[in-house]
Amino acid sequence: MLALIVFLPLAAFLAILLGSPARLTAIGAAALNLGLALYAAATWHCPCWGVFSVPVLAKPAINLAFGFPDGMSAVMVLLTAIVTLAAVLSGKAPEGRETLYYGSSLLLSCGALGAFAATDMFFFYAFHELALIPTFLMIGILGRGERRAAAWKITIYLGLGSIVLLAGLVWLAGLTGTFDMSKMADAGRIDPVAQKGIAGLLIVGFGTLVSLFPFHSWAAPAYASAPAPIAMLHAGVLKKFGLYGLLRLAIPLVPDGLEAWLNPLLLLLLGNILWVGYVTVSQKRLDLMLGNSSVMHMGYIFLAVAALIAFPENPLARSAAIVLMFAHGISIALLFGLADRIERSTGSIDLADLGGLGKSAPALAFMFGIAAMASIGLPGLANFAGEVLVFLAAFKSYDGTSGLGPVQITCILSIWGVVISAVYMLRAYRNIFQGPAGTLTCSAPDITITDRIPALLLIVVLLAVGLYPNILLNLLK
Amino acid sequence: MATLNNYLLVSGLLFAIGLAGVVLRRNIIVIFMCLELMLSAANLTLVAFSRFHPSHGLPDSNGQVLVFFVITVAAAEVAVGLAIIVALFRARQTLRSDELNSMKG
Amino acid sequence: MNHLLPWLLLFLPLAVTAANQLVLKRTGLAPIVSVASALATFVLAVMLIGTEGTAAFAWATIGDFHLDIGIKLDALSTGMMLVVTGVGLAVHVFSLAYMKDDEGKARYFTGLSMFMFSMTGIVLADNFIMTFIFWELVGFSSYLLIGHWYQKESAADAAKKAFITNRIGDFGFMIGILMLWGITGHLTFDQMQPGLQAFRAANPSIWVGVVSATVLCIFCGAVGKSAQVPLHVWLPDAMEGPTPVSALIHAATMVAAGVYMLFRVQTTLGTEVFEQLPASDVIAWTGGITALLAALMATQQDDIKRVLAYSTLSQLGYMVMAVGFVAGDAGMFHLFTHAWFKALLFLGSGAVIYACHHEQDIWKMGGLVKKMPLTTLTFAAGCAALIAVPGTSGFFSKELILDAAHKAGSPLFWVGALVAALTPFYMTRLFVVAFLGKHRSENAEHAHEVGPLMLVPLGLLALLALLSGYSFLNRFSPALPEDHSDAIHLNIVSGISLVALIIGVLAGWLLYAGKEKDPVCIPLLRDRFKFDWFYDTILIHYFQNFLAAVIHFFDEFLINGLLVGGLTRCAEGVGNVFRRVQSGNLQAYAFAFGFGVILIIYLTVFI
Amino acid sequence: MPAYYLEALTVTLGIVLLMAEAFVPSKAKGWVGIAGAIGLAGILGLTCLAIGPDAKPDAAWAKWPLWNFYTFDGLARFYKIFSLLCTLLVLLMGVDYRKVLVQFTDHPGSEAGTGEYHVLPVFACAGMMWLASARDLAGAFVALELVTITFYILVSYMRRNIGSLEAGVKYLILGALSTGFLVYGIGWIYGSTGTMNLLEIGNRLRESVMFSSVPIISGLFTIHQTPLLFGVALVMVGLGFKVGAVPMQIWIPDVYQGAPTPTTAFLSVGSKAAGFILMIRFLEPFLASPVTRGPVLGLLGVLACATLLFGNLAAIAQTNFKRLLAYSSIAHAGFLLLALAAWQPSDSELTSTLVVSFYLATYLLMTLGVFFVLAQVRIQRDGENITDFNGLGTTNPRLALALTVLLAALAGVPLTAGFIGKFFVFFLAVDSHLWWPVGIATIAAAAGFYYYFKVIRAIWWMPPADATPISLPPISAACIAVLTTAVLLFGIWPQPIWALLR
Repeated sequence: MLALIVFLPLAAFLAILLGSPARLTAIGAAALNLGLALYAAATWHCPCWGVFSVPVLAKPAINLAFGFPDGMSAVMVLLTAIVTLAAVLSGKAPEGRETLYYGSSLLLSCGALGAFAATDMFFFYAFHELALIPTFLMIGILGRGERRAAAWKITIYLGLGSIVLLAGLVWLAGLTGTFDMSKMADAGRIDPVAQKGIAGLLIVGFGTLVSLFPFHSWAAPAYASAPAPIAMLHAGVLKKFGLYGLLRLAIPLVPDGLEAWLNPLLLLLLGNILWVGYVTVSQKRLDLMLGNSSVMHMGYIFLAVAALIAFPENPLARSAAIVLMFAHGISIALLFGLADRIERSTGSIDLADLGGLGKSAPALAFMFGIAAMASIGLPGLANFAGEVLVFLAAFKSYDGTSGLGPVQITCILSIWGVVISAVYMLRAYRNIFQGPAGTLTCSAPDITITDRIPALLLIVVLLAVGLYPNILLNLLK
Repeated sequence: MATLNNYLLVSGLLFAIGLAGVVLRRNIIVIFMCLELMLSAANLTLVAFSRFHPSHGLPDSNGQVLVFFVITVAAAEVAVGLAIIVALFRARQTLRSDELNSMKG
Repeated sequence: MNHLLPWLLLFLPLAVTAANQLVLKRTGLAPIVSVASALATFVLAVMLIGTEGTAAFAWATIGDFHLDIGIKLDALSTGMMLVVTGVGLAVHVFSLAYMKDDEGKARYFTGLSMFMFSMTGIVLADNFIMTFIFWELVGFSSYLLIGHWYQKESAADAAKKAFITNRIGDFGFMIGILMLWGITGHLTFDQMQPGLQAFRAANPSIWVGVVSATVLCIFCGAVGKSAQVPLHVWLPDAMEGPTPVSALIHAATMVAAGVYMLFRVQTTLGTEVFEQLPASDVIAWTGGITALLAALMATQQDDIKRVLAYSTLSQLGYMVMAVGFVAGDAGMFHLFTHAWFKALLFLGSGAVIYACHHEQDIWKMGGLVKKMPLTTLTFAAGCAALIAVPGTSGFFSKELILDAAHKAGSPLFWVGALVAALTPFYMTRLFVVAFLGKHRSENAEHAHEVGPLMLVPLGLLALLALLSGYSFLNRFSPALPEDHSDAIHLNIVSGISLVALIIGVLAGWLLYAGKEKDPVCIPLLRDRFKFDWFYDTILIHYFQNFLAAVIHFFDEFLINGLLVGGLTRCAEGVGNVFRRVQSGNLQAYAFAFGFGVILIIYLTVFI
Repeated sequence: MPAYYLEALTVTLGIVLLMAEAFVPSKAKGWVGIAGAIGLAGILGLTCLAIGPDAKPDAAWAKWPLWNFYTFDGLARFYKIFSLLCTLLVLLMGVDYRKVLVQFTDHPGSEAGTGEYHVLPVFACAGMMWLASARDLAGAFVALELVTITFYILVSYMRRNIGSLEAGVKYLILGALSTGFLVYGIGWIYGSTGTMNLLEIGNRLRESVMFSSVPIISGLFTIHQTPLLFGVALVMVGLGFKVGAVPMQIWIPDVYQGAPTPTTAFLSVGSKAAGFILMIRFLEPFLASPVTRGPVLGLLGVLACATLLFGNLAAIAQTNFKRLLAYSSIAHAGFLLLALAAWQPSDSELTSTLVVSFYLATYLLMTLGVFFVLAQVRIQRDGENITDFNGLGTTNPRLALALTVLLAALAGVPLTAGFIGKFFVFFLAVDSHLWWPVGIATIAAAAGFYYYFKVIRAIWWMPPADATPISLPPISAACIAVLTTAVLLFGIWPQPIWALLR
């Protein structure tokens, strides 16, 4: 059943290759998948989701197996399904490239779903890589601006990151003697020295995939150049694979090793929040700004991970990370989708060229406003719930008696990032939608009704989770 | 009477001379001859070991069999090799090894 | 307590917001619905007076831990609700007339309803996270309403500035909440005190420091929201919003939320705790300095709304100072009276601005007393309350604050007295220049009295401004010192304040009566003590943008260029060295081969 | 059917083809290759019938002394299949490659004199098949030389082409040099152990463990460790040459670049695999003995690291695709050597032998697939540079897709067969705690990712210089399709190859 969700996009991809109308097939498959994913997320406790398993190799045992070991997978699958539908709906393929355009979006979706649903480490890794290939190709082929350089950069970065990650995963599998992620913990506690090595490799490997400072240079140019659906799917969904991996594998299996790396990790995530935060402030183009902001916000999820590392029995941190992953996925997808609309509507994405678009495109302004507010953590939208839980998680062990620990100090500095993100987001909103209208914006068309559907889908999710986070948190129980 | 070590020494020297020739000489034909010299050195080693490790009072035949094989193979190698060298000479009008550098890097 | 009413009070404005945004904005019904909701909430607030109790539902649950949306009803919150909904209702009604011709009317009323929802949330919150949530939301509503005329550069900038400045305050607020959570183990107000006592008992030596730091962090939030120095700069700029918004948000309610929150913290943690904290002194001094600086700046403003804005700052400074003297109840009383008369003054100025075709410069008004006598009358009532004419509401509340300062024996009492003199000075200046004398512009000449939709709220508020100090009304105040009475006693404090009042009024009258232009020009005050210049030029332009540019450069140069590019070049360089080996020369190959053989033999045999 | 029939049949096939080619008058010689391929396919079918003496101990042939230097086990069967399949595909590639071949032979434009090109691989195949079963150094030597000498001819087959001739001479000289070392090394091993039979060497080394001081006394015989290791080192030089281990890789780039493309493909797959199977057979006894295991593993580790680094880093700056593939072949040899260096004997779950064999099988699929495409580009674009692949994604997207899959597989992207091979190599190396080599392999894999994707970049992101699409002849098209599908299939479901190996 879960395999159906994973392979439905692939089937649609094949159907498109065989000549089925690309856009319709993609939308149909994505919509169907969202329905299935909703059902799956609501009923993931049911054992029926965990039975799919096909052995691909007998010895050492590798199985093509899918299942929901916990609610995190279900939430990530749901996130993927939502963003996929929004991405294919809001995509607009260039003339004659529909097959490539929608096909690669579906392939990306399949890879992400597979990675989040796989219970076997081999396929956990493999599906993620499968999703990367269309990302690289699409940025290089259908991207805009400096597409070749950007595509090359993301290819190299993520390729190298994946290889470092592979080294760590193989080491882990070698020590635990199994590829079944649910059985790895049974192998007993791993030797601390090995833990440290594995944890280091995993942090760098997963970190590169999540654009952890200083392995983040790929993200902004790639997202700026990527076609909208790819930027939405990668920044929104696929990027979370690294964090998912840390939560799924690293935290339970190499806790001592991670603890040894805690302080460096804290420094790096501050790099994400403060350093990249200020890099974002100085961006002059919306797409680059959004790309950098997405890098910056990863820091908060890493903060949750760090809190989980520092205080192992901390369900708050785990849930916080998941909520924030989900929220960020939705909000950044919305932002990239709308940025694409702005560019289509006005022909420019340069903050200096725009202004006063709110007059001619009020609906676009409204939607972008919600997305921007979500991104800077306004209560009532999903990101706030995630961020506040992250901060609480970081202060979990603080009791006033013994000063502030490194995690708390990092948390305090991270909260400054909330100010930074308000600075750049509001500046962008101010420059694009407010002020007097310019030549590009005075007669720019508003977002069309059909284009509103994907944006509204994402906005509804943001609002629902933001107004009542228990919707999402109940799934994690 | 010559001991095993004497034979091995001679064969080692022969082998080294062959190798030195390959490394130092410029003419491909000469290099090729040096290669044959190395094979002969190897043969000498084999025969010497065969002679000094008798089984049932006779020299061990394994080594000697291999020597015959080596000689045969070397002959085949020479036949093919010289043909290639001739073709090269026809095409380039030279047999200097340092002029063979159209591909590098 | 009846469970339905408070929830209805909280969520009705949200429902109206949603309905307006989704459905009603195209129909023209949005203003009516919003006003109806304001009326309904006012009625609800009145009905809830005197009730006490709590109710909550889990908003985010993780295992045993849960964040709640909860309602805490007590005298403080119900009283505050009365202020919020009362001023809110007046402003809603006033706006019907004021925004009649605005094309973004529906958006405006949606924003107002959104604000009512957020403000209600702050007031009713029973825990800190909920306070923070609505704290942010009022900021957002304020952002929307300040930027209502978003095509105006100044409005858009002001909205942004307000939001970001508040965010800076919230930075500290969040930290404070987290630390307080750590110390007391709870986020709900009612459960905090036992936790704090336990902490105090366990750490007798450090608790003062830790709790002080925590309180100061929380105070940061109030500094941002209540526009205290040094985060006050956003409030005068916020006057770019429609005037009724200024009346509601930037005078009566939202900016007072900081004081409300501080008082809530004070009562929650216990006043005797606060008496021992050095943090209280910091709070008092911040309030006092704000009161003084703002009053000074107000004396040199030409924009009618800006004068009122600085006056608001100054009065908020009083309230904060009261909290700092652990006399938060006096502060709350001042909040209560100030809400009415400052809303009145703003709405009055709104009426004037409306009548003068959006002219805001007082030097281009003049003689309005003849054109719009009723408005002038109500405005005068507001002025009287603000400058604390004995018998008006402002007199009673200000007296209590000065009393507290006097009791504390702090030099701040004299600061308060100075402000008490400055206030009548600048208000007299305002009144004399704008309403008396001759009209000095076309717009002022053509002004005429406003309609009943504006006058009725003005009149009601004028009554409240004059009378809310008396006991039949002041019992609705969120808090009131127990020993307070509405009789006018003559003692040292009231004597000094009376003297100050007379000096202020006289100076203002003598200096400004009959003048065509400002006879006094103090550049430092006109430049608002260079705060804005310092922030815009030094902090934002030089520091923040420069810092960002430098970091951006290093990001490109160091991380992208050196680290990444360097690694790539390193790999390519090594590769090129390797390629050098493949020289194409057969001899070299044979040599390399021989060398390799020696290496291998060495490796195998000798190691 | 006794297993050695397979070699006999293959040689017979070669001779018959040679005769037929010589005496059947025909202008086009394509049929020779096709006939050879069909014949090999038949022999491939027969491999499943082949049995060793253990399966039928009563048969007369089972008692022949032949089995002293010829063995038939799962590994042998696997490598025989491997050789046959590889040769078959190379023959097919050669059929389409005739267009290039005819330009550079004695009678330009005519296919006269090109017939042998389609027959010689069959003989080389016989040699490889024998190597897979070799149990005696003398026999192995002869089989190896059969392969090598055939390759001398194949490499320099385009005798009017300077590049081909130059490659041929370089291969000849360096190949002969390595043969010299090989024989000399065999001599020393023979001298030290008194036998050339690998099984016997293993026995003697095992018995000698009991007297594990140096010199080792074993039965009648004294084994001196130093001369033995000297011999092993020299043989490793000879075998390292075959597989392209640094520092014996020196010939590979030039020879690969100069040789006709099918020959390059054959060299890079067949010859390398032959080298590895012989290396496995040869090293088995030495790795089993604690006396020699240490130095041999050390040597392998160093070789693996050097090869990985050299192959991958030097490939980064290449612009000629064929030369790039040469370096890539060195790089893959590095991974294979790493698997050997992380030696896991046959009683462990994941043995080095299995991993090496599996890796080679996937390597065959991907490399031959790429060479098929390269051959067509060479024919139709008259160039072998990476720039000649520019814009393939627009001119022939399907071919581009296939090539992308193949290159991604070479780079080790998951869900392709190439990934599984690399994955197991890493797995083994980590299991054996070879941290330094693992680190180097990580760098190497990263670099590999870089240069393979450089080609993918050219295919998809660069505008085409020549808008005429590359059209595939049916044989090449079919082969590419089959190989690409196999690469994907085995990437998801490697069990069939695994099953074949066990």
